[in-house]
Amino acid sequence: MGEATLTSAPAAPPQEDSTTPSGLPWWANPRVGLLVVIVALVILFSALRPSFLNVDLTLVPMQADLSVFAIVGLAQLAVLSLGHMNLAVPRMAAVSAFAAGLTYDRLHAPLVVGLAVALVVGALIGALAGTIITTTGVNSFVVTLALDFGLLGLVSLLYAWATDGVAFAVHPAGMDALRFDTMNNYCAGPVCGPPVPLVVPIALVTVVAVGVLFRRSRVGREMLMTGSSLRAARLSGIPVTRRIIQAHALSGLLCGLAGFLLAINNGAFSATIGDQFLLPSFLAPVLGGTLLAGGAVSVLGTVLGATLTSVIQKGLNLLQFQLDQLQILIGVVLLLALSLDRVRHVLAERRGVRR
Amino acid sequence: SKNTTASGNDATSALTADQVKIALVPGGPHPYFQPWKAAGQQAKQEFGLGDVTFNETSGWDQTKQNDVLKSLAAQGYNAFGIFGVSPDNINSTFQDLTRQGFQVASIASCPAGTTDDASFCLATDVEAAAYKAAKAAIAAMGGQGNLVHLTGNKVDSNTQRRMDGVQKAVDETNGKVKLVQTITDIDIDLQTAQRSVADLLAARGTDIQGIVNTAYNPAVASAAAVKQSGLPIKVVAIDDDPTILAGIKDGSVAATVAQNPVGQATVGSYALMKLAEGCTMTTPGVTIDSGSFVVSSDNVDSYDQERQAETTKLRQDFDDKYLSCS
Amino acid sequence: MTSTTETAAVATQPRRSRLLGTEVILIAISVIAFVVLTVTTGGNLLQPGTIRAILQYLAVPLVIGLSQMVVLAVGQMNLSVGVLTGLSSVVAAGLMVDSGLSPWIAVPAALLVGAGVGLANGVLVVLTRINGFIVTLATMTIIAGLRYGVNGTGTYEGYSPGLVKLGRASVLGLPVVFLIALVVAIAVALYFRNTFSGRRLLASGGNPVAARLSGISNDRSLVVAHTISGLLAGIAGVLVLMLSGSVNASIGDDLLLPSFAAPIIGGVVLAGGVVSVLGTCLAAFVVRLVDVAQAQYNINPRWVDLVVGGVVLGAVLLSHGREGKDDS
Amino acid sequence: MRLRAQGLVKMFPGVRALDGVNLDLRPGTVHALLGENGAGKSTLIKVLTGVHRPDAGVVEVSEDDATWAPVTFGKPQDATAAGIGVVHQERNLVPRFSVAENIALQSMPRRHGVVDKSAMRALASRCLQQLDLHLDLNRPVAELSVAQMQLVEVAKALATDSRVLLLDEPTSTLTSQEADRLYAVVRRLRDDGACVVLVTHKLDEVFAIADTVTVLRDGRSVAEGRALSELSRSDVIDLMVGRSFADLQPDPTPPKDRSGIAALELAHVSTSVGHEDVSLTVHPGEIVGLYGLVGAGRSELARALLGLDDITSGSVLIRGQEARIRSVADALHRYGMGYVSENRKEEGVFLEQPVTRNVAVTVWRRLSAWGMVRDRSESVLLDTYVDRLGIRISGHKQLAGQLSGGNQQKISLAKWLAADCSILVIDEPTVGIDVRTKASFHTLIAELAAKGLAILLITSDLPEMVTLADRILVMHDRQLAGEVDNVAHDYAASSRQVVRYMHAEHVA
Ligand SMILES: Nc1ncnc2c1ncn2[C@@H]1O[C@H](COP(=O)(O)OP(=O)(O)OP(=O)(O)O)[C@@H](O)[C@H]1O
Ligand SMILES: Nc1ncnc2c1ncn2[C@@H]1O[C@H](COP(=O)(O)OP(=O)(O)OP(=O)(O)O)[C@@H](O)[C@H]1O
Ligand SMILES: [Mg+2]
Ligand SMILES: [Mg+2]
Repeated sequence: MGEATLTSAPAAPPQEDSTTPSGLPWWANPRVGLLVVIVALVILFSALRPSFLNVDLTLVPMQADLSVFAIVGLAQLAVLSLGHMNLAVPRMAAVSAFAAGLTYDRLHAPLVVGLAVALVVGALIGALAGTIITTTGVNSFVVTLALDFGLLGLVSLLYAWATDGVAFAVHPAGMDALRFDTMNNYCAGPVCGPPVPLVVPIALVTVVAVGVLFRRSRVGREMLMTGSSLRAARLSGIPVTRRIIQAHALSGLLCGLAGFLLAINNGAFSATIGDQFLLPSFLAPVLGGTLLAGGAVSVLGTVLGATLTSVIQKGLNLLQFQLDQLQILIGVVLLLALSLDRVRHVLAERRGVRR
Repeated sequence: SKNTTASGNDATSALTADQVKIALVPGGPHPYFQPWKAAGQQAKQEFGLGDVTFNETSGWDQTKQNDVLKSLAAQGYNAFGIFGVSPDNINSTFQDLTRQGFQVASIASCPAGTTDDASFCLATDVEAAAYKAAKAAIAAMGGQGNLVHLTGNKVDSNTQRRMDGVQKAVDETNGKVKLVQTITDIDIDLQTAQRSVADLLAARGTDIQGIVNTAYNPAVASAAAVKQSGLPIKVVAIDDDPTILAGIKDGSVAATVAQNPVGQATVGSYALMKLAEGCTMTTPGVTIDSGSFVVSSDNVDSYDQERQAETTKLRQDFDDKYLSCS
Repeated sequence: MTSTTETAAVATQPRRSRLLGTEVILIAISVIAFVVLTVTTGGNLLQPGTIRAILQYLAVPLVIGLSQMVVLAVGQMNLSVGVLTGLSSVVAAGLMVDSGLSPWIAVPAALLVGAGVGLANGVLVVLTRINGFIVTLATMTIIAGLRYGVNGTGTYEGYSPGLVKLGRASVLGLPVVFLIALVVAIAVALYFRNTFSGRRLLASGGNPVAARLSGISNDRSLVVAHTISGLLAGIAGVLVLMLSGSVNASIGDDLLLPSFAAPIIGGVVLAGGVVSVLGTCLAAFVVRLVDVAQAQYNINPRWVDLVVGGVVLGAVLLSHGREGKDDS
Repeated sequence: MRLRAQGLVKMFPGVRALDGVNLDLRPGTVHALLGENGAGKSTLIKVLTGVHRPDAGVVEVSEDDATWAPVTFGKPQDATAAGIGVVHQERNLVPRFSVAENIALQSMPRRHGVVDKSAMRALASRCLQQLDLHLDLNRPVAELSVAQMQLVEVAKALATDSRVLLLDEPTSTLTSQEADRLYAVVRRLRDDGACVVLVTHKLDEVFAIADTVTVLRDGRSVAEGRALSELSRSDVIDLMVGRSFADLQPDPTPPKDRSGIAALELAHVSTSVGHEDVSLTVHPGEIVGLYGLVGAGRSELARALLGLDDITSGSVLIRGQEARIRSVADALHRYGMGYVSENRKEEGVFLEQPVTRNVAVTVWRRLSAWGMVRDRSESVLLDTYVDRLGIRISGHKQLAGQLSGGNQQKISLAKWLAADCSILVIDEPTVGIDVRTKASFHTLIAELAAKGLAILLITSDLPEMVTLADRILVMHDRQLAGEVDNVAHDYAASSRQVVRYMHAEHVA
């Protein structure tokens, strides 16, 4: 092993996040690896199916889906920061979407009011989960699992009570614009915006906000410290109980947002909102380098993780596989993408770290 | 920019049959949809269509189904026969596709509520089918006793309609038949259905006389469990999967209500082709019953002819009533 | 889930007694629930048919709970247990129905499929160093594809009447499938309690650094744990085959969450290093009783999930309530 | 067996932990391995036991001092197989396993893959007997006290029947009695022809037991196997520090004014963990020591004071006001009181977090504007303490878990020094800290007190206590047994009194 490279090992270049231990070269950063894999897949799929670059049928819908799943990932990430899990992500989203739908249906409220209601309801349920966890000391996995069951029943009872079926037939003003329009529809004179759906900026603002929270803010950092070591956090003067409840409330709030956006994308506030959120909620952050053990999160990585899964899904859809082939390929591509990332990391470690 | 979309989505210009590429998209993998594959190919041959494909990769997820539909559109498919995963939001999906100029039909399941944003809905009238099934069960029970209804996802408007249909048949007996229990959410997988049926039979096997199924896995499970337990319970199943037909032949299933998947796929493709060729619906969004057929040991060998006749009639109805072609 | 640093942090708290407490409380809950159910249903629960139904359909959740427990012991998770159970059963059914092989070949084949896939999971985890949660999430998708690929949406039926008859038989009033599950549970308990291999898994899960410094290969522990987990899923697949007489590609879809619920309610921690076979079995039983209650009481389907959630949370709060805040 | 290493090099990103170390271990000797925090002692031990692979250098063994066979240790088993036993600096027990099983973990007796429990227990009790330790073999080690765990670690090393035994700071959590028992075993092993390597910061122990010494400085061996009889205490310190270094004591402080309002006052406090009627006061500028045997309940009193256990009766007054402290957060933010935990690894540092955050965690409120923390201010803060405490880090982003044990201890101190408290409760602050840092820490504490901080100091290091404290309270069995006035800082006088109180039952 070359000694020169080691003695002159650069004092770690400015690092993006706290997840990469010091001393690894920039290209060992998992986010870079993900980005490379994503770009490679996009090139591959576009070469195989030029319609992958079709704006209206591929790119725009993909962005809209991506926005939802990035936020779903962040909802899980919020509690992963503590080393907790939130298995009630699906139903927190469903209940929040119900609350928004009810607001529109009964109060004929404007779009933003329903959004606000969804966020508040989500945050409250999250806070409830956090409170149960901190007061009883029962594992978050179990608490949120049970909560999910309970909410599942509640959702169906609520819809049965408030609607004649399982969905609200509401259409608040602005919903269609949010659903169908892209920035391309808004022009200042001859210059029109890019073909980006209007839900994307909402997601983007959320991503930045959560990123700032965990990177810069005291509260976010204290959540991470709590996740890193609960006892050390408590003995360092961090109000751990409050931080745990806040992280769960944040998770609930993001579930609310995800549920709202999905309802917008799907065009209806219905009981099935959120049904498919659970696995993607874990996949995106963990692909992005967030630890299940807590203490380190990567917001950007979560967005990239969500992007990767969307790209794989979309590309393979375009290639029109049979169901079994499709599932097998999704799994294999995921494994390959992850292994590539790992290979890169090992190479980097060979050059520097050996534990 | 709208001009980059796939070919054939210009709503105004009529296509010729060989330009029509039809995608039949069920909600997910399910035995019910399997006949669509062959029926679609048959339609392609018969009508000289550009292409007919069958894609069941939605996996019972509306978001994924939307994704699959758009992918197919990007691939050049321009007419869609869709079983909506979620009847409550499927209209939005239809709007999306029609906005881009594609032909859309809802097949085998209609949207919830009173409006259908697809050109037409060609489906089993689930309420009527459930009604017929319950009737058949009541008849098999000898017109009195306790009945149990086993069905699928409760937060699905079709399930609600099925429950209504069964209730209606029970109500008509003026209290002679009691609907003692409705068990939902056991169509997820076969084990769940088997377990629930076992628990049901253990709990009140001796005081029920009939089981009416309006979902596939419970039907398979209850037929087997009743047969094995030896209880004198009449089971009415759904669909005409080989497993269930075998049950009818050996007597473990009193009757089943067969639907008409082949007719849905063929006639649906036919109508989609006509629409793409420039025809219009006389009543856009009309709901058309594709028929349901009570099958018992009496007609197990002959019901398919009845069904084929229904299919022929359906096609004729489209030409005569539903379509207006210049 | 607690981080590894917290695993080490238990140093000052006596834990053994808590685990025992969980088991004792679960026993109490089971007994009370059973008695209450029996009394309120007018003794219906004691009918041989009812007991048989309860125990027959307890077999699979029990084995699948153990399958998850084995990987939890080394601090891993296996999301593929459910679909793997399905795959093993449809493969075996396919071999009997499509290839006309005897159950003497099909059953070992199902076990082999289970263990083989488990081995692959373990090897992937070790080679790629990717979190087991994610590896098995990916393999879960792959296995689901394979499971569907065997026979599409079709249902296999009418394979080996002997096997199905055995599956429905009872010995001394206890269903054979339940007895098989019981034997499996005892074997797993003995494995963790007495064998060197089992103790190594627990050491790796309890403190990987200490295990490594004591000459235990954590990598090997991971592979062994995943293989056993797969094998148990294979056994669950065979039980499904015996129980029902018909299997299709939907088998296993409802097993994932119960597979976690049983060990975790039973006192196993996600961080690794702890197993409780008794706790897992009891928790599976309690969950089963909830199903039974649902059937016996004819609960409005809309209320079922709410009730189930309440009961699960209640059971967990009761059995873990005194564990203190440090574990959250 | 004689073991020698030559030119060992081990690198971590940004650090050369070992940079050409030579070591020669002869049978029948006790070999001290000394050096400042971060000098590379633990790394050397880990290289010799197959935990780390060296980047360069050779390790050789010889049976007859003539023919040398190179050995490579790829994994820990290899070292065990070669007859090398080790007690690492960090505890390495499986918390839920029994005492017996932990001791036998490396050499589990078994038949056909089934653990032979009786043979295992026999082995374990034999090893415990050597240490004169009586423990229930079936108890999970998680239930043991820290000292007992440490002794189980030693027993575990003994169970491998090694001819070379490496002990990395084995006594840092032991009382002198327990340490004596350990050293008796060490002497016996030496007399049986084994070689024992001892890493410690307690120089008294070194001179009492070791025959030869190797000193590491910055990853290099600056003294290689020299006979201790040739060296004086200050020679050794000079070798470690690299320059002449006087074992300076802080200036004796003048008697404090105790007439004003006490910064901290406990009045007749009883706790849920069994303390009864404990009263004490700490005035601004005062350092009050709390001394006692291990298990006397000093740490528990501190924990109750901070709301981690319950105070059942009596009252706590802070600056004359009755205080209700429910958590450390309360203590810090409402009352300006800080607490340095004795449990570094689990409560003191966040092993998986960068050092900056470890130090800044208590001061984020101060460093932030609009709830946002500026990274720059964190770094500045860290640099201050890196200088003042001589913390060895390779970069601001280094994870605390990658630091040497002593440097981790410094980090856990630094965060409380930074917190700007007016009352500090400090529990065993200098465990595992080298002489030089200890001296600078003592100076720092004296300075803080001079600035008006009220300090409650818990330490089992009596010399340290006498050096720093103005008054020493002696605790016995969760009650205060007496008070020693230590203004003179006279070791002989104070220690005699302290010991008397420690063993007396009650003082009227
Ligand atoms: N795993 C690791 N990764 C990175 N750096 C490390 C690692 N382990 C040790 N180091 C660095 O190597 C150097 C030597 O550490 P070592 O633990 O050997 O010191 P030590 O002499 O034992 O000190 P102490 O007396 O404090 O225990 C330190 O600078 C430390 O930060
Ligand atoms: N020798 C021992 N045997 C058993 N338990 C002990 C022993 N020593 C201490 N403990 C336990 O550990 C805790 C020690 O209390 P505490 O830490 O407050 O004592 P201390 O005076 O601070 O001593 P230390 O120097 O260990 O910090 C108590 O819970 C006590 O029961
Ligand atoms: Mg050290
Ligand atoms: Mg103490």
